[in-house]
Amino acid sequence: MSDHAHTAPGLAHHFDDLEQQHETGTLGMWAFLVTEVLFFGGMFGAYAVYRSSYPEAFMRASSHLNVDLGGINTIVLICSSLTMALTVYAAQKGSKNGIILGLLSTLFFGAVFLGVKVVEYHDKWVHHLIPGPNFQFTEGVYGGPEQLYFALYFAMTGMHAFHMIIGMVIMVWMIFKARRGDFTPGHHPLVENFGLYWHFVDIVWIFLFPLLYLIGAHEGAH
Amino acid sequence: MKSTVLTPPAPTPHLAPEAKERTTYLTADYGWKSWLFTVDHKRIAVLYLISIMTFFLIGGAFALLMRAELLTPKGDLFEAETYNKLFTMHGVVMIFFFLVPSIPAVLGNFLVPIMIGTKDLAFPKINLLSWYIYVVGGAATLFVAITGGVDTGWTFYAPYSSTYANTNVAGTAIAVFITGFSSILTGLNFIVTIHKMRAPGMTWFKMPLFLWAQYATSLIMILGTPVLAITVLLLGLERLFHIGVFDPALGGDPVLFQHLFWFYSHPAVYIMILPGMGVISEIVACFAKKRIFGYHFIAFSSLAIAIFGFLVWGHHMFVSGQSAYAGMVFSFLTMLVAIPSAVKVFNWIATLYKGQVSLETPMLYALGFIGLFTIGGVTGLFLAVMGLDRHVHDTYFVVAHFHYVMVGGMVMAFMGGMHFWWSKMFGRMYPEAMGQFAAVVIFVGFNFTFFPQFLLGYMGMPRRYHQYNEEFVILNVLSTAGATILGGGFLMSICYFIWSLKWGKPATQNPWEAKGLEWEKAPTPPPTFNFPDGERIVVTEDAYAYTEEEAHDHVAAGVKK
Amino acid sequence: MWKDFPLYPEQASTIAQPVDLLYFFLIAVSAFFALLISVLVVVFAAKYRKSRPDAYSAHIEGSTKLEMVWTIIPLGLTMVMFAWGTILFFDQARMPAGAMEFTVTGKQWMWKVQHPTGQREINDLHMPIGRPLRLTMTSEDVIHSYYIPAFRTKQDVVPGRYSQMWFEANKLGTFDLFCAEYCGTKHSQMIGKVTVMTQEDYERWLSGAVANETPVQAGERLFTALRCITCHNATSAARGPNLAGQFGKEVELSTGAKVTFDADYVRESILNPNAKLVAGFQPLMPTFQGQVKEEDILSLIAYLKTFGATAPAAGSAAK
Amino acid sequence: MSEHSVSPKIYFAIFIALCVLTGLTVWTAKHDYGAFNTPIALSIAGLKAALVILWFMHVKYSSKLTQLFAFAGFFWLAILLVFTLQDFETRDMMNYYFFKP
Repeated sequence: MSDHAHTAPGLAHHFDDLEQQHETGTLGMWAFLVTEVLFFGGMFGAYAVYRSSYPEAFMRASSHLNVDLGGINTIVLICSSLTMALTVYAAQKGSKNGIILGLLSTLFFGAVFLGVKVVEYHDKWVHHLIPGPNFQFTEGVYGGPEQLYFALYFAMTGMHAFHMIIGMVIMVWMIFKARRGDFTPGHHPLVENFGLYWHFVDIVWIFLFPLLYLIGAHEGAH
Repeated sequence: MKSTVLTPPAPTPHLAPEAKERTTYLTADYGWKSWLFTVDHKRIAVLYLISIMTFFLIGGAFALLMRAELLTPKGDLFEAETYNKLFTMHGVVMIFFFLVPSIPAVLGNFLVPIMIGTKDLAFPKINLLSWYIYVVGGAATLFVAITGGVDTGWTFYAPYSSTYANTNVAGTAIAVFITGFSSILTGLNFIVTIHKMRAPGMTWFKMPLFLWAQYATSLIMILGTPVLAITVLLLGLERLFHIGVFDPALGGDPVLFQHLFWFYSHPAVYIMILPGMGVISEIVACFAKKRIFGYHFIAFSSLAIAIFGFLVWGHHMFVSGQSAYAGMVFSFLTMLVAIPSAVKVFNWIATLYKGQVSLETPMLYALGFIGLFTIGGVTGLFLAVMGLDRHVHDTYFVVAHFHYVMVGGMVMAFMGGMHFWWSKMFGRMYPEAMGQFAAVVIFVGFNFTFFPQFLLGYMGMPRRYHQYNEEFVILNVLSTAGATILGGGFLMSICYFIWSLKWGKPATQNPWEAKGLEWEKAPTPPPTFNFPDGERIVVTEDAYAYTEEEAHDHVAAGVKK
Repeated sequence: MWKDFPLYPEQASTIAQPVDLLYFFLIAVSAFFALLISVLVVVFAAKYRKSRPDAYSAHIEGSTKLEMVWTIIPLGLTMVMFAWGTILFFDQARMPAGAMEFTVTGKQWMWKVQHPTGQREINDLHMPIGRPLRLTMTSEDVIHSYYIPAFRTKQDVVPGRYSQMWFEANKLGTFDLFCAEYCGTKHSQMIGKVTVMTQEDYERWLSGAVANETPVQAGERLFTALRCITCHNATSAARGPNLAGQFGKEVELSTGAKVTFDADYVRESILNPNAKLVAGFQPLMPTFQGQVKEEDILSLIAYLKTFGATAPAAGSAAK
Repeated sequence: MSEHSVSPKIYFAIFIALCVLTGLTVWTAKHDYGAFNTPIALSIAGLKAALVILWFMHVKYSSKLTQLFAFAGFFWLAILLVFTLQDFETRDMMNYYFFKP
């Protein structure tokens, strides 16, 4: 996707035409998303195995999570997905302000999401639920499998949050590029590919929310 | 900064006659900047070649030290700790830094764009990034090796690796994590390039089989490596922050680590062998001067191996506490995945039938590959049978099996490929007689080293033993003797390769009269954009059209050009 | 074969001979294919040697018939191998009734074996000929693997749970014992000897070896010492489920799921009591993590097998 | 993703659907359906993911190849889950078959 212009603006030297370059970029992004699916997939595999071995322990541990905060976060992330989609629409229509506005609102929702995560992590810190030496789980239970749950909880939501932070840094960079007018209706691969990345991060959370937060929500669990 | 990489000597310009005035990708630009910031897939291939051979020599040195230790039953050359670090580093360096990247990153990078008739890979900058990640990962691994090493084996089985080992496991985990991305980026680049950037007329079934093998390998790189990344990351987290994901004391299950690890690591052995098979298809067709037999079957068996390869990892865990039902399912599927490999071998042999066979060095390596890979593949069936695996698992039988497939298969194919395309890469011919001699030495040394290990394995000598019982000593001495011959063979070939850079006979465009765009259309060595300026590549011929004229001649009343 | 170049270790267990039979079948098939391919390569390379520089080879693109042949035949052969190997595995792995109950504890770089009558051994194993032995194994630290080449069997010993293995010797003598799963620095010294003796020699050896108490007696002592009886008794006011005669039966949990009352369940309930709560009981039991060693749990399990069991205790000692 | 652009109206419709489904999944989680808890939760999440993939990520309008890549990622994840769980779920059965306690 290098940018020194030949015939059409933004056509890299080794491509025949813009159409081929565009499809190549999209395919490359999707191949990268496949690796991300399997990267998170490893943790979902560990979750599935441990939950099938220790169902009660996972329910007990999950009941310590605040379902309302999780629900709000899910809605926040869906809003950020919406604004991201509108940003891509704006890029296709070539409205520079539309792009910048879209990116800023997506950034805003992302920040809100991470803020809520910080609150939740702090709450776990206060209740000694961070896995490791000082992990204490009350309710007269040995707490081994519960610590496994929180190990997976922090690994999955932590990796998800890390991916969001990377996304937000890229968004800030994209805002500067948008201001410089780098995105034309015919050539804005970065916006489209970043849109795919951001929607993927949202999909990961769509699966994390029910599997981590909601298994302890029904009365039987408390 | 890049301790392992030395800038190659730019060859003096007395190249092939017509290459003198033409600028090639080697002479297009000089200076270390032109190498370390290049986006030309050919230069990146040369950079990879240098770094890979460095790691091959390091890994080989570890192997020779191990074999020296095993000369005597008592562990008297090294401490047990040192020997354990040696076999771990031998495994890590050889697998992650030589076997996985070698053919895709060197021959693949150089040839994929030329073979499909385009100027460069889809993402040139990502290609360079892949090399930098490889070098950073390699430097990190060597740093770990120097500052204390790691002694968990290249498999890093928990709970030893996560809790009980007191060596630098976290450092190795991070180094392997980084290196995984180099493999992902190469795979991603090849998949997109082969899909989207083929020259007009180059349909999927006109592509050389080397590209089919690269495509299948890239699928595995994309689909398998991320799971290794997350497994190694969880292991690193468990070691650094004591959050027990695989800790049995908390109810965690070490067998889960094995599942996640082998989900990548078995397809990884197909990442290592498939490119080798691609090279063998090219060499056998060229040196038999005959169309490859059963093109479609070889192409689809590459894909079948790549896809089925993901369903069989449980055969590493028959006795590890995995349920016997799962073992049965994995054993059955492993039998199925063996069939495509067998089909390929039979097709190569059928290619020789009624051909015009000439036995230059690449062909010697190819025929050696066919023989040794067959033994390697068939002994794999021994291990896939549950009843027998209970006896031979974790013994030298397993060591012999995977060395037959990796060294007898992959390394022979890599050497064959290097001899075959060396002239195209550097414009120089390697010395033919020495090449053939080295090939025979390597073949003999290899069998001498690893065949005794089959017998050791069935006698019950376990793997990774620093000292062993008296009754195994004869076979171990044989194996060590073979190892020195094998090491000598490799050193000999590396020497004459480097020698040929400066004094080798200048090569013509098509020294082997081979088919394929890289021989017929691209000059030797090719310019930066692979084909003479302005030449639109349009493909009309089928792949391996060695006997096209003869077929037409029959039609056109048998007049031979 | 020459004495000093044996092709396979001694056949000292009931499954050694069938495994070797399968091994020779596989060698035969492999040798046939390897020879076939090597001979074909050499013959074709020689017969179709390049005659003239511009000679052309035959224009053959392939033949689906031939492809079918060399797909079906290998498939058939591999299915035979698969079937034979799996049957061998499942048949041999099923433990016959009345096996002697041995317990093995792997610890970084030694094997601790306990006989049914209580004798303990380090790294070595003395056993009678002709009687099936059942090993209930666990590890105190990392994964080990109890491997006896002469018996053609090994089983990984995974920490945190029990691995089971059984074999029956049919040849007298002393055989090697190895640890097959890499377990750290002295992995290669975690070896021992398995001595197969006649019944009388075994009993003479047993009486010679000091045996303070059988696992069942040790289990009983621990059952009272750790005051398990205060909750787990037959009275209606018992706060814990009555364990008499429960071993091997199905147990209904508070979540409605059913679990077999086996060694793993006992071990988990001792170390992590509320993981699988029996229906109708409160999570009152404290964890015994750190208070009981692996051998103690094994003894408690041995005791629970006989605790209130109507049938005579399975695997009674030699007497 | 050809130049075909999706109109914002569709985006808002999908957005509403996602919010409704989130509410639904929370609501169903409040009630205990015994063994069906997880399948219900996963199917709702799968539906939401499908909405995002098809419309927000334009896969509905993309080339067959892109659709294949999207499917392949989840299919391989399924392979990992199925074959790993197949071991853990049948362990007790196999242990009982071989070694009656």
